[in-house]
Formats: sequence, C-alpha cells, structure tokens
Amino acid sequence: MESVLSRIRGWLLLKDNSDLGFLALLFGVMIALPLGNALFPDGSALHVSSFALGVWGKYLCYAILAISLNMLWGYTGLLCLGQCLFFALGGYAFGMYLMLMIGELGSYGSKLPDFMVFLGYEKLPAHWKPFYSPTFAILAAAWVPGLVALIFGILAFRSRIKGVYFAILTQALTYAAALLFFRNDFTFGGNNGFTDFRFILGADIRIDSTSRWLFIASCLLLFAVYWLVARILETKFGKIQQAIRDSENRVRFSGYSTTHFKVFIFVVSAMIAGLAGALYVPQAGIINPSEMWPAKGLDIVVWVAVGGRGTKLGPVIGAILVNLLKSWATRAYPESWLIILGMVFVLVVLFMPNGIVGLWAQIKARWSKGRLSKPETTVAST
Amino acid sequence: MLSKTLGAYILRILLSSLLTLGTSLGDEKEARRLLVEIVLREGAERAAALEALGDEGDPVIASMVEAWRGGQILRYRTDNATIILFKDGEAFSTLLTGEAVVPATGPKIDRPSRKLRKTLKRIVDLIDLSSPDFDKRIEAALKLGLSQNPQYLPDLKARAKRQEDSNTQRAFDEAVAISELANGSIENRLAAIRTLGSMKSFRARDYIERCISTDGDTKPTDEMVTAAKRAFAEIDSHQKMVDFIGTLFRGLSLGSVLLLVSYGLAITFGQMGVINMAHGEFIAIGGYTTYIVQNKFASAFGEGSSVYGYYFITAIPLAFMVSAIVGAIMEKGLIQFLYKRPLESLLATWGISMVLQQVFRLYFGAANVSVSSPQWLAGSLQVGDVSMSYSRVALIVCVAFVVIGTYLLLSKTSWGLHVRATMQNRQMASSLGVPSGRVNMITFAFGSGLAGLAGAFLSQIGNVGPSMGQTYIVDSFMVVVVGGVGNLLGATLSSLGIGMVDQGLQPILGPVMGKISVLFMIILFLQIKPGGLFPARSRSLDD
Amino acid sequence: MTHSLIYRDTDLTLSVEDVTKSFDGFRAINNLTFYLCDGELRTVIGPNGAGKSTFMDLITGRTRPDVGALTYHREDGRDFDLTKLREYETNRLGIARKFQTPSIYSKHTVYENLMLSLNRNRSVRKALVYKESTEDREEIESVLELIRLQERRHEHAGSLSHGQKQWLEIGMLLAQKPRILLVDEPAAGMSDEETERTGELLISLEGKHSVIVVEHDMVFVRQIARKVTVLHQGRVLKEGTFSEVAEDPTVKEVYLGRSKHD
Amino acid sequence: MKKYFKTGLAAIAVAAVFASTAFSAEKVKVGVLHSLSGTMAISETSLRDVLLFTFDEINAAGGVMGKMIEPVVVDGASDWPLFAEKAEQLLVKDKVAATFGCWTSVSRKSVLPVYEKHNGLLFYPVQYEGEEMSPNIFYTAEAVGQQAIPAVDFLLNEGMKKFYLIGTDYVYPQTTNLVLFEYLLSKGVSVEDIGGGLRKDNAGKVISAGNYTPFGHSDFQQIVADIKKFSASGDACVINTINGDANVPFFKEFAASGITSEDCPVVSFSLSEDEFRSLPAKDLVGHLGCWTYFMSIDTLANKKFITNFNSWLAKTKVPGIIKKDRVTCSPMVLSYNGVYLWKAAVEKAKSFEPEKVMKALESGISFDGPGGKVTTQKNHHLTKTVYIGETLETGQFAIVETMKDVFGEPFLKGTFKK
Repeated sequence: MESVLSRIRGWLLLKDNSDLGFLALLFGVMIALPLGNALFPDGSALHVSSFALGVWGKYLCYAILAISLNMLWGYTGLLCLGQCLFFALGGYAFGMYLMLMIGELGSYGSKLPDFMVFLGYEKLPAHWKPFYSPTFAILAAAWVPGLVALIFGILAFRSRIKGVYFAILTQALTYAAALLFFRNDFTFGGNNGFTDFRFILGADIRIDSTSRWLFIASCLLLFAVYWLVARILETKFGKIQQAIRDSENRVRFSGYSTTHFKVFIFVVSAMIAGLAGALYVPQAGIINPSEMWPAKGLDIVVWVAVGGRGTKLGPVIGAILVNLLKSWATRAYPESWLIILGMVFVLVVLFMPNGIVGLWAQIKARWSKGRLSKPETTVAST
Repeated sequence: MLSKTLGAYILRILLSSLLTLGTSLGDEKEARRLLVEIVLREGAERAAALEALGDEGDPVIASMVEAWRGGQILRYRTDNATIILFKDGEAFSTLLTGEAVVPATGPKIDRPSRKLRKTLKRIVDLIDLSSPDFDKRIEAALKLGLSQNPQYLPDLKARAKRQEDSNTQRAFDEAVAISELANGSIENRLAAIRTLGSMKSFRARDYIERCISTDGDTKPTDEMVTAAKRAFAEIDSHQKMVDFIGTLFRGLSLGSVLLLVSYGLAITFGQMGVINMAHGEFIAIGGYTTYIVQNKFASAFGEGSSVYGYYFITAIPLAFMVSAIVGAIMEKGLIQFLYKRPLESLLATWGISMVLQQVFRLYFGAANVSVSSPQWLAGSLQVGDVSMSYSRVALIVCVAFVVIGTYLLLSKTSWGLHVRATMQNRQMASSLGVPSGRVNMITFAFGSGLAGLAGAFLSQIGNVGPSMGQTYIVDSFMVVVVGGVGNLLGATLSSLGIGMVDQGLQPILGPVMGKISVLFMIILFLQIKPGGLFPARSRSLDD
Repeated sequence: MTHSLIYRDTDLTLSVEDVTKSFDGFRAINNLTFYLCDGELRTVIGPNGAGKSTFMDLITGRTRPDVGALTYHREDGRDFDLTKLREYETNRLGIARKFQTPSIYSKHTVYENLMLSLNRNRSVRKALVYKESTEDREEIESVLELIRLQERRHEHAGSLSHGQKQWLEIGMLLAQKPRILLVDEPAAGMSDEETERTGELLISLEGKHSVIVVEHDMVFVRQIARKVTVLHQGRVLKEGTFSEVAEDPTVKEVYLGRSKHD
Repeated sequence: MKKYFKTGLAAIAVAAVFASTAFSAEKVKVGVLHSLSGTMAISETSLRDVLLFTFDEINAAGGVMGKMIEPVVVDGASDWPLFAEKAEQLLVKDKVAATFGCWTSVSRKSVLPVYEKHNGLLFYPVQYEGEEMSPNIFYTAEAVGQQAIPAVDFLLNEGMKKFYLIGTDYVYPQTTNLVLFEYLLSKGVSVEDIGGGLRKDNAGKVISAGNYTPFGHSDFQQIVADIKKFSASGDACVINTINGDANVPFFKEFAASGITSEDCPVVSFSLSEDEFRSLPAKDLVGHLGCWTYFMSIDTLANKKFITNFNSWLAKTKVPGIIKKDRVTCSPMVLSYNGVYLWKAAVEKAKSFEPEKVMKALESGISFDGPGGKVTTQKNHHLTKTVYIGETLETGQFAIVETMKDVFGEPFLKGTFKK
C-alpha cells in the first residue's frame, strides 16, 4: 500500500498525502457523477441530473478561479480585486468561438452573430476571424488574460504598487474593462454579451452527453491546476513566492528581482483564471460584462477567505461552499439570503481567521494541552 | 410642492389685497372671472377669453395658471352650477372670489390641455414682461422673442425702451433682435444680425442661420451673409468660453461630490487603515435619514407649509449623527477586532454591506425612495450665460465647510491630536495614555458620519435607494488612493482633479469613454506616483 | 577634508562622492562623501535623523540620489554606478544588507531561509527547476554552524528568539557571499551575552568582507570599533578611531552629549 | 481529508433532497424568476408582488383547470448566469408548468437557451427592443412599435421639430434609437435636428444617434447643459431611454437647470408609475410617458384590479413586501395579463404541456385586462392599446392619447425608409 502511494507520489512529483487524497477524490467524482448521469434513469437514487452536473461543473470552474486568486493573494500576498476580469476575458475568448459556431441558426439566419447583423455589420471584424478555430479560442482564453496581466503587472510591479494600492488598481482595471465591454460598439455584444450557444466542438451543447464532457473537462482542469499549484509550492519558486508575501524586502535584498517573480505569478494566475472562464461559459450559457463588475471580484476574494487562504484546499472548499449556499438560499430564502450570506462572511472573518480549512487546526490548537492559544494567522501583508 | 408653496403665497397676496382694497382689485376680479371662463368654456369662447386674458395683465393670473398646471384648480358640481375651486393644502376657496368654502363631496381636478397650456404660458410670459421680478421679466422677454411671433414685437419694442436694469435691457434687446430676424425689413434684419453678433447671443445662432438661408421667405443679401459670418464667429468663441467655464463649474461640482463621498473613507481607510466596503451603505443611511425627516416634516407641518422647507436643514445633522452612531456600533462590534488585519476588514465590511443593503430593501422596499428638494434649493443660479443649480452650489459650499471643519478638528482639538498619534503608532499612543479604544471609535464614527452627510446631500442630486452607495464606492477608493492614503489634502486635490478631468473629457469622448479614460489615467498616474499625490511616509522598511 | 587621510586608492570597494538626497525639501543626506576599503570593518554612528538609513538606502539602490556619485569597485577592477541599479542588482554585485528589525521569512524553516539566500539560481526559470546540490547543502551547513543554529534548522524561523533571528539574518547575509555587508543595529534587542557574541562574529568577518555597522549602543561600538564615522545632519562630522571620535568636542556636543541618557 | 469528503457528501445529500421534491397532484407549480436583490431589485420586486397576487386571485376563483397554482419564487439576484441556473432549477427540479419572469434583456437572453433546451414556457412582461422570437417565450411586453413609434408620432403631431436622444449604454436604448433614427428620417426630420451625438458607419454615413451613459450614471450636468443648448431655439423634445434609477439624477438635474416640460418635454420609455415613487414628481410635471397601461385608466376592470391588489397587499404575509403607497404600472399589468393569458391558453389546450399551451396562445386568445383588451398574436407578442400620458404632480399619468389595437412587431429595424 505504502509503496503504491509513494509510486503515485513519484509520478505526480508531490510529497503531501493530503494532495493525493484530494486528487483521488476529484478523480472519483469525475468518473462517478457522469456515470450516474449516463447509466441511471431519472428517478433512480443514483441518478445525477444534467442540471446538477451543470451546476457542479460551474462550481468547479469557480474553484479553479479561486485557486488562481489564492496563488496571488494567499501565497504571494497580492490581493487582486480584478481576478474576475481574467475569468471574463477567457470566457469571452471562448464565447467568441461558441458564437461563431451558432452559424445560421440565429434570429436572422446570417453567418454573423445576431448582434452584429443588428448593428449593421456586413462582414466579420478581422479580430473575430481566428476564433473559428477552437484551438485558437482556447489558447486565446489563456493568452489574452495573460497578456493583460503581463502589461498591467509590469506597470504595477515595476513601480512597486502593492497592498491596498494594488487591490484598488485591479478593481479600477476591471471596472474600466466592464464599462468598455458594456459598449455596443466594442464588437462584443454590449450588455447582452454572448448567449444562445448551439455547438461546441461539433457537439450539440444542449444535450446531456455534452454536459457530461464539460463536467469531466472541468474536473480535469481543476486536477491540473491543483497539481500545478501544489507542485510549484514544492519548488524553490514556491518558497520565494511565500517569502515575497512575508518579507518582500529581504527577497529583494537577496538578489531576486521580485518584480519578475510577481509578474510571472500574476500572468500564470490570470491564464488559469482565463481557462476557468473558458470552461465556465459553455456551462453557464452566457457571458456578459457584469462578470467583470467589481463586486464579482470581491466575491472571489470572499470564497478564498471563507475556505482559507494560503492553503491548497481552502479556495476549492470556499468556492464550492459559498456558491452552494448561494444556490440554496436564493431558492429557499429569496428575500433574506443576502443577510444570511453577509452574516456568514462576518462570522468567518471574526471567528475563523484561517477559514474553514484553518478551523481544524484552530480547534486542535485549543484542545491540545487545554491551551487557549490564539490561532496564528496567515496574514498576507497589506 | 412648489406650486403649493406658491399657492400659500398667492393666498397671502389675495388676503392682503382684499384688506387694503387696493387699485388692482378690479383688475384681479376681472382676471379671475376670465380664468373661470376659460376653465369652464370650450372651443371658441375659450379662445376669446384667452385673448382677453392676455390684455388683462394681472400678476395673479400667472400664479393661478401655475396652480392650474399643478392640479390645484378643481371643478365642483353643486345642484345647479359648476363652481371652480382653488385648492391650497387642505383648504379650498372659490376661484371667482377667493372665498373659503368647504365642498361637500370630492371635487374633480381640472387640468388644461397641453395646447392650452402652451398658449397660457405665452400669456403668462406676456404678463411677466412687466413683472417686478427681473428674472421672470427676462425669461418672458426671451421666450416671446424666440417665438418670433410678430404680434409681440411692438410690445417688446415698447418695453425695451423702458427698461432701467441693464440685464433686462439686454434681454429685451436680444428678444427684439431675434424677432426682427423673421419679421423686420432687410435693413432691420441686417442690424439685428449685427446686434446679436455683438451680444454674442447663442440663442440666436439657429435663427440667424434660418434668416440667411436661401429657402426662406426673403432672399438674404450678401451683406447679411457677411454680417452673419462675423456674428457666428463671435457667438462661437463666446460659446467656447461659456462651455469652458461651465465645464470648470461642473468639474468643481463633480469633484465636490467625489470629495464628500470619499472624505469619510479617507479618514476610516486613510487614517485608520480600515477598508470599509460598507462605506457606501453609510451614505445610504444618510440618504434614508433625509427621507425619513422629510416625511416627518410633511406629516407634521404639511408639504405646503413654510416650515417644510427647513426639513433639509434638520436632516443634515441628523444624517451625520445616525450614520455616526451606526458607525460607532460597527466599530465596537466588529472593526475593533480587525485593526491588525486590514484586508480582513474588507471582507467583514463587505458582508455588512450585503446585510445592510438587504435590510434597506426589506424595510424601505427595493425601490428607491423619493426625496424632493426644498424650494430654496430648486432652480439655478445664472451667472452670465453659465447656469449653476442651487443644489450643486450648496453642495460645493458644504464641502468647503466639511474640509475646513475636518482640518480644524484634526489639527486644533485634543481629539485630533489623539487621532493623529494613534494613527501613527497605535501602541506608542496607547502607552502614552491616549485612550485608543475611544479614539478609534470616535474616529470611525466621524468618518461614517461624513458618509451620512454625503448621503444627505446626494439625496438632492441623485437617488436614495438600497444600492445608492455602490455607485460611489469604487470612485471613492480611487480618490483616496490617488490622493495618498491617509492624506486629507491629497483626497481634496485628487477629487477635484478627477472631477475636472472627467468633466473636461466628457464633451470630447462622451460619458462612457470619458469615465474609462479617467480610470486608465488614474492607473497610469499611479505608475508615476505609486504612493499617490502625497505618499504616506514611513521609516519602516517593510511598510 | 577628513577622509583624505585614511584611504588607500588601490583597494577601494565603495566610494560615495558629494551625494545629496532630500525628501520634500528636507536634506536627509547633504553633500556626503565616504569611502570604504576592502576588508574594512567600519562603524557608523550618529544621532536620530542623521541620515544613516538613507545612506544605506542609497548604497543598495533603494533610493536614488539627487546629485552625486555612488560607485562600486569590483575586484576585477570594473566600476559600477550604483545610482542606476536596483536592490537585487546591487545585491548580485555583492552588497548585502541587514535591516534594523530582523527581516527573515518567518513561515519558512531556518534551513530554507538560508537556502533562499544562496547567491545562485535567482532567476524565475532557475527557481522553478532548482535542485539542491551537495555544494549548496555544505554551504548552508557551514553557515548554520557559524550562527549556531544547527539544532533548530528545521524549525520555523518565526519561532526563534529575537537574538536568534538577528543571527539568522546575519547568516542569510553571509550565505550570499557578499563583498560588502551593511549591518543596521545588529545588537538591538539582544542580551549582553548575545551582543558580545555578535561583536565577535562581526570582528571575525574583518578582512574577508567589507563591513559597515550602524549602531547606537556605545558599549557595542567600543567593542567592535576600528574606524568610526560620525554622521550628523546628512554629512560626515568626524572620522577616526573610537577614542579620537569620542573625544572630539563637536561630536560630544551633537551626539554623545545628548545620548548620554539614551 | 476525511472531513472534506464528508462535507462534500453532505452537500451532495442536500442537492439530492432538492431533486426528490415531489410533484403534487392537485397543484400546479409555476415559477417566478425575478431579481429580489442586486441592482435590478428596484424594479423587479413589484412584479413578484403582482404575480403572487394574481396567483392568489386565480386560486380563490378555483384555480386553473381545477388545480391550485403553487408559485415557486427564486431570486435571480441581478446575476445573469444565476438566472440561467435558477431557470433550469425551476424546469428540472420543480418541474414548473410555466415561468413568469425576467426584466432585463440580458436575463431573458441568458435563460432563453434553458427554456429551449427543456422545452419550457416563459412569459416576459417588460418593454424591450424586440429583434427576438423564441418558440418558448411569450412576450407580453411592449415592442418598440408599441412605445417609441407612437410616442414620436404624438410629438410630431404636437409640432416638435428637434429630437434629442439619450439613453443608457446598452442594447435596448441603442436599438430603440436606431429604429427611431430611421423613423424620424422617414418622417422628414433632418439629421441636424436629431441631437445627442451621431454615429457613423465605416463609410461615414450616419446610422444612428444618441448620447449614452454608463449604467447607474449619476452625473448628468454635461448632458443637461447640452440639451439646454439644443433646445434653446424651441420646439425641441427629448426621447429618453435611460434605464432605471439613473433617471433620478437626470430629472433632478433637468429640473434644476430651469427647463420645463413646456420648453422641452421629455418622453420616457422606462419610467412607469412604480419608478415615479422614487422621483420628486414635481420635477416631472408635464413630461410624457408611453405605455400600454396607466394606473389612471378609468375603467371598471382597472379599478377592480387596483382595489384587489391593494387589499391583497394589506393581507399578505410574504416578507419584504411594502404595503403602503403602492402603485400599479405597465410591467405589473403585463405580468398579470400573462398569467391570465396562460390560464386561458391552458384551458383552451386542456393541458399544461408547454407546447400545447403555446399552440393555444398562437391561435389568438383575448383577455380584457386592466389596460384594455389584449390579444395574443402568432408571433408571440400582443396586440394591445397604447396610451400616451402626461405626468402629474401625483406621480400619475393623465392620458392624452389612446391608440387602440396596436400590433406587436418585434422586427422593426430597416422597415422605415425615407
């Protein structure tokens, strides 16, 4: 048993058993849920509805998004309030492909997306053309947010904008982008954004098997991203990342260009967020500029904080739990769910400074030797 | 409400005129009779009565016409006749005589049609030509001039000679000239173009253009075309000037709004390091307080009463206090545990913000609530060709007070000293005997109170609703960051600067692109000055 | 000028010439000139606000001077203009700095702290693929021995005592194999015994590295002092041996006289 | 690790409980999908209220085909992907027979594929830009031809010569203005007399006009100054497609600048009685609105509707419903009509099957609603009466023009030629 484990550890280049546990669970979910959807009929106890599959697929995308923010905030101490921008950009990139795949099934029966026909376009704008290729679209879902992050990151980190300044600036960035995308003239559908997708990679997007494959894809991406983060954390790079969080000056005075490191991690994180967005859009069925609205950026921060920042599992748990709570409460208590959710945030901040993941350690610390020790907080610098 | 206060005013005039039995009484009676006639009659009779009314010229007509428009003229059917009533608040009087009556059953509101109202407005304007109120006189003259109706021209001309005030003189001259453009002889038209050009009247621009267009009723002469060209140049350069000054004012006014909403934040965030995402909801508390005060005044004194106008004066300190108290409670219950974890304060206050918004929705309803401006804040101040609304002027004045007041509080009081000491070094200050717990609470309450104050003022120019604060939160953080966290002078300059740039860009780029450009300019500005205008200095390396 | 007496042209490592730096009109450094020789142990003293921190900031590239030249002379004879370099670049040249408050990675182990301080594999790419070599391990072990933290190598740095943290930071500096060490108040918050050991450690570095020690504690300064530079109002007030400096009336007036009860 | 696994299991269990909610025999479930929180809650909560009222009214009268309506209220939270999720939840988990909901076009667009996928039935009640016709959506809403065009006709009749177009920067205002621009040109209004900034296509030809502001814009100084300039020479009016609460700062600025409705009337398409509750009505006296229902309509049906609604409000125990000073407005009545049309269609089709119900709706069903008779059309829109009203100081409209039996046509762009 132990040898099997260590062999798997060897394959995955990971040292931590809990990482393996999570990845195994994820693998199980990836197999079990789609099987439950495909094999068991509606009404069976083991049946997983396509709706549930779709919802969980979205949660997984949120989890990836949360991980990408955690890379920045939890491990590098850079609070980005504009992570939603990268997510949305990735979504838009893949959404463009999906829009083109509608073909002549739109309201006007034109090859152009409906909103273009309406705005009087006679031919497809040049920057839309490459998006007929799904490969290009998926790559763009990573490099477009990556490029934005690169430019913004170089500007911000070179002039040593950090802490609250960085947070507010990223908020300004996403706010400006949202306003830009709201414009009808910006060739991305304005406020209505992209909807009514029909085909993805040749498959009808509305049938169950597509939902299953999208769910599996979400699991795989989460798997890959989780592995990547866990792997990076075990390298020297990961240690420098955390060193930057705890004492950036020392890192700088040890001969490291912290700017390079921060830009790198910012770009990687943006690309991950973009890919999550790309997978999210076909499952949510819509992308519009409100996904970039500053409030969305704060939502992601909340997920990470609730789950436990600076931990590998925290963002995953936070994203899923908060959204599960939201899904449930908007149906069960449509009038007062905001109050419930708001109070949960306050209580988590007050009593669980390390989030849900940290709760375990917190309780353990209290019980062991009856000590009333205050939990050590993973405080990223402001 | 405006018309109701007006109604009270009319009633007072009525009473006094009845008592003194002044000379105007006869005219007034006639005027009232004609008005009743118009209300009651149809078609041709109405038109005739209108004509007659135009000749009458009693000031009471203007007020009554205004009351008619505002639904204060009612029809009341008795057994044998229809009586026209004038309603002031809850009291009724007959329109014909002004006697107070108590109708037995509900009278029905009578309302003039759009077309009739347009004509009536013109008659009122004609009457206003001799109004003792210069502003009214100017407005009336210009309106009649712009109508280019030849029948008013003699009247305008005659009165133009009798104006002793330079402003009214100018307005009459302008009105006459514009009317001449359509009604005068070729020479008169040429002279009018020249006059209007030298007056730099941009009201006249379209009219001059029409006057020299070849498809008009008379062919323009070459001389007229040259004169028009010169006039256009003069008008356009004046227009540019006015636009520029207008933009300056609008920039100042937007800057003041930004300053007001961000000043509280500059204190709680800048001085205390608390990122209060619920700041916007404190603004909303201020707005709702104003709303409640307004309603209390309305139910206690009636909307028509003169006391009602003071509701806003009462609401300002109350809005401050209510928000300050809520702020103090929040500090004691939540924020004080988070001073060492500023980013966590962001999350907790975000939660509070969600809760507060939904509480507003459940208590006041999801829809926005209506807050009306007191009469003394309605309307606008006209300086040359630039108009500034009173509510915005009041806002700018208030902001000046807030800035000076805060400065004095922080620099001249012992509390201010304590605040500055605590903010610089929390531990040191408390070991030196500064009651840091209390200082923190008061400071946070003060910052929240300023947000409430902002809410009270914003109720005069914008929405009061559950999410009113969200509109401003991103902007206010931007202001604080650009100014330099913790620096009130920086916040002042940055809000005025952002306001000016925004308003300066808007005419060129439009509101949306203007706003986007401002955001990008802020991002670039922080590249050059990463700490804002006045960066907070710190000796510690790991700041 | 005072400095002209005490440097030899041949083995200079650092020259600071006519440097001025002001913040908002306040001259933190005022026309300062300063030279440092190879292997020299120099102590810099001065009252609060004398410009000591700014002086270090200027050398390490943390701030830029308004006017003046800062030059680093490498062993191979090449000169580098420090006013154009950033912190990590000056550090890679061989200038290491210790901060007043211990600046270590408290969430990392003592061993990792030192590993991250080694003077190689400092680019993003190399950090991603870094594998520890025997050489690296030996180097870390030798530093651990020097700072006497072998026993605690796998503990989190945050759990060390204040003095140990100071030592760890010095160890991290040494792991960088620097040519110049800038040490800001190394004895602050240490017990007498720790202070003395720190002094011994610093003295042992003499000859191998050029060391600038900024210090307040006069007992400590007396212990380690070779040549002492007194800064006052952003300029060099006096340079010489400890006793020369201590007996100088102007120094007494501006500094010693006032800090008697410190 | 175990602990996380347990949490996951618990979550799955919770979801499973939802899945097994039983479908009741003597009841029929319908969905109510509106934003009760977030920015759109301002408008949409009233529709929730009126829908709940309508269901109670129908239930009191015996229900639909003998079945009691059981509403399932969900909060879309002004979050468009959440709208899609909630829609799917209603269709898959709750198996609702029909859904009444959405306000913004983007929310409708986001749920449209869901309704098509699961073959559901959605009634959409709010004036919109048209250019859409889903087989699964029934639009009780006003199309552009039932609002903007009649209003402009009215203004042209009034002798207006200059038209200033303003709106919020999103699809509805831009579409409406695009259509209006074509329409105004076709009526002989010259391009120079259309204000608010012209948009040109690549060839330099003017294709539309309009001054657009961001959502929730709060500073209208510049625009009002521009309108003042534009209207200085008289006979000008403003066509206002500003969305929701941004109207408040606009009208406050407009009134403060001293322009009155006699000088330059503003006709608004997104301001109903419900929005007027939050506006100081005196600032708006004499400005115009155009809808297919006004609260001031003087008919027995309308009076009954208002009285019943108010007495329902007094009784209801649903949290968060404001009981005092309530008004009714067009989107509310169109929601109300939607429910009754659905009832009639169900009874005609003798089935709750969405497909059959839609067939019945397409066949032409009439209902005498509070706003007059409405008749369903084959194109999923309604033929109805259009009213133009003038704002009173009470926040009500005085009806100045009534146009009967106006056909609802969603595709208008390009139909007007000079």
